[in-house]
Amino acid sequence: MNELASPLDAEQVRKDFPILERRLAGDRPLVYLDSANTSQKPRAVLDALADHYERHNANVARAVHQLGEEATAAYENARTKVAAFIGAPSRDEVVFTKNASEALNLVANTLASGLAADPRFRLGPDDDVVITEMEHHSNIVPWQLACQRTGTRLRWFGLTDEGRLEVSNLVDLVTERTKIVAMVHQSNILGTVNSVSPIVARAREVGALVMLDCAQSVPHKPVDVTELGVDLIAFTGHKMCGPTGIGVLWGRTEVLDALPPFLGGGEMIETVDMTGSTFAPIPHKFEAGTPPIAQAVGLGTAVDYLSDLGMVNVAAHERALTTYALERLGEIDGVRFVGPRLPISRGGTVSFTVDGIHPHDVGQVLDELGIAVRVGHHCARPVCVRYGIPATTRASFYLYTTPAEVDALVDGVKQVQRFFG
Amino acid sequence: MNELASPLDAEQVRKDFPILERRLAGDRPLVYLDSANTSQKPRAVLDALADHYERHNANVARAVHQLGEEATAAYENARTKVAAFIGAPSRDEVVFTKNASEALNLVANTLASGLAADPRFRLGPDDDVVITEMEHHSNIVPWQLACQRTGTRLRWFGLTDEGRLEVSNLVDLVTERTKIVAMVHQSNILGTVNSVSPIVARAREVGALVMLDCAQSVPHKPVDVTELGVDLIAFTGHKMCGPTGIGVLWGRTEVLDALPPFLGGGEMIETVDMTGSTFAPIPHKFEAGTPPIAQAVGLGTAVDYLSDLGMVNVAAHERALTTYALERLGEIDGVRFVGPRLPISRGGTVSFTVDGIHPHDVGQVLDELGIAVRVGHHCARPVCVRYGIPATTRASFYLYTTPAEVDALVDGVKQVQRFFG
Amino acid sequence: MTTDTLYQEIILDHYKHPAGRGLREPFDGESHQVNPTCGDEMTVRVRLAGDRVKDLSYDGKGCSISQASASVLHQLVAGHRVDEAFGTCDAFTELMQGRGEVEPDEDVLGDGIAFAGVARYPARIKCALLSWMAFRDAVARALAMAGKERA
Amino acid sequence: MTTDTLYQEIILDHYKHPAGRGLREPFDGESHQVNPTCGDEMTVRVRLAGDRVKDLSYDGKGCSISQASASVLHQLVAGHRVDEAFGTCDAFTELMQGRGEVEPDEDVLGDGIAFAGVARYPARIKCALLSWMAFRDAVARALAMAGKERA
Ligand SMILES: Cc1ncc(COP(=O)(O)O)c(C=O)c1O
Ligand SMILES: Cc1ncc(COP(=O)(O)O)c(C=O)c1O
Repeated sequence: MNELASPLDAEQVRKDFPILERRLAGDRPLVYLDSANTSQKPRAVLDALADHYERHNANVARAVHQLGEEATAAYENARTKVAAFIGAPSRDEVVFTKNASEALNLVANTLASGLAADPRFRLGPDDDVVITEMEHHSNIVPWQLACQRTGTRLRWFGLTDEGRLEVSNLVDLVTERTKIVAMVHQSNILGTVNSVSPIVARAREVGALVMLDCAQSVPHKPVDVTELGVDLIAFTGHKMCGPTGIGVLWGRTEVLDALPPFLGGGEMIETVDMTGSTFAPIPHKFEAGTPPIAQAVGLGTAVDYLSDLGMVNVAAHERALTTYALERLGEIDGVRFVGPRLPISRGGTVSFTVDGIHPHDVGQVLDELGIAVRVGHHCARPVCVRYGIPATTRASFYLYTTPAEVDALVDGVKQVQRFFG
Repeated sequence: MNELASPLDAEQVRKDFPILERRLAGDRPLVYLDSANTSQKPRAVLDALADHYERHNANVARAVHQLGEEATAAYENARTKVAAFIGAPSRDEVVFTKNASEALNLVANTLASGLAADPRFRLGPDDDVVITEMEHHSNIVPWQLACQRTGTRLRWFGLTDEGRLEVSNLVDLVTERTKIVAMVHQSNILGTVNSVSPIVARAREVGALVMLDCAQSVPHKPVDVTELGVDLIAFTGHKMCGPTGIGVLWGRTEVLDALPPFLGGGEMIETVDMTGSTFAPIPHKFEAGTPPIAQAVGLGTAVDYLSDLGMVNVAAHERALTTYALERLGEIDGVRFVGPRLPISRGGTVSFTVDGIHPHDVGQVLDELGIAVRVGHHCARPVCVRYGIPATTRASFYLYTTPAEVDALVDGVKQVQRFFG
Repeated sequence: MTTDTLYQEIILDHYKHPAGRGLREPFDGESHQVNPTCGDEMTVRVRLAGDRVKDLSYDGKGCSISQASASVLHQLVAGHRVDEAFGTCDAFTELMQGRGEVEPDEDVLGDGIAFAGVARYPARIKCALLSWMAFRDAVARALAMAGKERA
Repeated sequence: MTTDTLYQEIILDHYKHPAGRGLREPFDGESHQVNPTCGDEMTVRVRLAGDRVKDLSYDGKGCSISQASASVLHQLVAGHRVDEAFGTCDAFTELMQGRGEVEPDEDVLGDGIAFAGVARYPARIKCALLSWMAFRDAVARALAMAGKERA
């Protein structure tokens, strides 16, 4: 197959990504099917980084000089772009962190600190935190640590055999005890896109906060925080054509205002005395120390790049590819999907096992063919435990992925089977 | 003056820094005297970033594919370089953070968490934390927050009129109650380089940890953690020719091993179950989520660049410049230094006030002349309070600074005086 | 942009010869404002009489822009009706936040129009606004207090 | 580097026909090791008799490399003297960590030399070493236990 019912011209898009011309060992072309792990970067983003360092580099918010003003304007402008990209009502609701993990930890940590004035933002032994069995470790461990510190109980939604959230016990799970429901929007291992609204509705009934881990959704489809109706979301720059070293926490103003500060220092203060300090308003309250300035500029450019292509188109492209990949991989004897088998409410992340062959071996042979997939538990080990497997092989698509690359994957899996057969 | 008794050829060095060719408003050349705020980046670092993103970009530690192996090798290689740069006995003692502030917060936070097995690493109401009055806010606020959470008492060394640490009360200040002394190595406002050994000796007597904020020393002179004999240090990439978005925490193995994890998620785990997790050994234990991969690669290149020039030469160059600047600025009527007036045990950071003229106004007029200095409290407000001033003007030098730029500053200050006279 | 755009003669005049400077008693409301980036501080007191600002007194440490701005504030609002003063405040704030694209109205802003250039220096806008924020806050406090006393 | 460097015929043979696989009773020491990056697991039991490894039994889930390596481990140490076995362990570890630059000694490592190519795949070294780490740990536990019983 060479024609995909996609609104994107992936061949054209590929020209924007220098690394896609890379030749691997044995002069093989790169077939990069690991974008859920990290995405590649378009030329525009690399140019923005270089231009920043070569012409405008200075620290932000501290200088009255020209470079300082330029750097500050560029940094704050990136915040405005990101806010618009996710439909945030105010740019002050966008906090730059180092990655999605920091954003998730920030919330878990400040809720656990006990320093919030309002008791709704303090975890204690009579409270519950509710997560799901399909979380990335970055949305499990912070809550385990928070619960350990505060005596709060950790509960979770289970999974159906199809790889979807088991929500039949919603009312029993999310109760008056629940302080926060923290869950993934799109699973990085199953590909599942969770239906958020029933959970938000229940959380509102019982007065719980809802935080969404959007690390795998914001890069791949239109996400509008106002429409979602949640309180907080986290995502990460490097998975959405941006640089490493930057992530985003978005939160409703009332919620961010109510959370106590997380890291202290640098520009997050209002005034500092040896005997005590007061803090800046959001977003700066949560941005201690020199922020990832160049990385924010790069992320702003990535957001421009994605917006120019149109997130609706990106999502449609991935849907077409996923449909094709599920169909073609599904035809191979011995391939079993881990996650939804139908291209409905799922993203372009396809996990599978190959009977009798360990994912490490699958990935290794694919790599020899120039096909980069991820193998392992994908930082979501409870999912593997749930389905009784040690690991999976995962192919994940993005706006530069072509149907020819899916074909290469399918041929590669067959070669793996011959090799170990 | 055009000849400096410096082992560096600054004119040659300047060619490595593209931004130094920048023309400002009014076609003025850039006189960048704000390197203590953030340094400029040499071409080599920018090339390393571009090469990484264009040829090797992938996530680390998770992939069996070629790009993943290359990215992992590059990232871990940067750790090896940084370890060698600071004389760390083991590369596993180098933890990459987002900036120096995160490194400082990491230590304050984990000590305050109460999760350490060994009581020496748990702060409580019977303990003291000792800092100094010349700390950057990033080494004040984290301890204030930690003390607020744990009931620990915060104490501090005062300052002499000369801008040096008042250590006459060392024995009264650092006692059996002291769990940790956290202090700056070189002050970012006064320029003072603190003498560390008497304080380390006393801390050893009473069994306290010593953490050094090296954000302003590691970029400017040879720093050897083994020689210093401290337990932990923090520094930041963007002040040492590296990218924004990366910092370093170094700690002795025993100390880092004893601290509980900070942020949770991603690759900092050994195994995760819904009911509990175990953690990876250092350094990964403290690196939750996707690390600043490209930024580490850039920092590794910055370290190579600095090592090639020789940190001894960098320090000598700055000493010569500082001597010259103190002399020439000191000749101006109405200029008063805040910090040591003699070029002894001090770095290339010169803070001053101009009688009757607010630093904002000084900085503004200098900026019109293309001279970038920082004005304000420099995130060290207690120092301003101590000396009864609202703010200072600060010129700070680096390896690309020339005596002609000092001359420009001196002429600029005179022009400021004429303007507001 | 040159220094002259920023440091208009009028600004330097107000800086060197401030009008109404010094904290005076009695007063109905007081506000203390800090600019965290530079440590500048400004205290403003208001004395109300009926619907008028009878006096506005102030003191602070800061740069020429913040000092001159307080002097202009005094000139523009002392003796005027509170609602008029708030209108002037709005106009001055709009001018400052207008990125140099707002045309100031001399009838409303008087010497305040000299600050038009400040709007192009993001780092200095806060300096110019400091006393105005303090004024607004001081009036709010005075009115709140008066309300309490009536109740 | 091609797949063949990594997946030597010998390795595939051991993978498809593992020697001594399965956990057996009785045993003196047991160790369970996990590879956090991929979730691979390996349990190794040792039965000692005097200064000899009387039996080494194992079970685990994992890739061809980790499974084949355990089979080779069994072949090389079961029935051998403990000190010899530790020498073999050292040689195998050295080979794995040698970045492909260590020349393996067939007299010591037997089929183990087929793993020389693994050393060039950083992500797979841990797979190859998993059972060997478990073996070392199991013996240490057995000896500690024996020590306790004697005491
Ligand atoms: C002495 C000192 N400590 C800590 C910091 C904080 O570094 P960063 O802003 O990179 O976190 C700085 C710089 O701002 C500093 O000068
Ligand atoms: C669903 C999900 N959440 C969180 C993360 C963590 O993102 P980061 O590694 O950038 O912190 C990831 C990616 O690794 C992810 O896929």
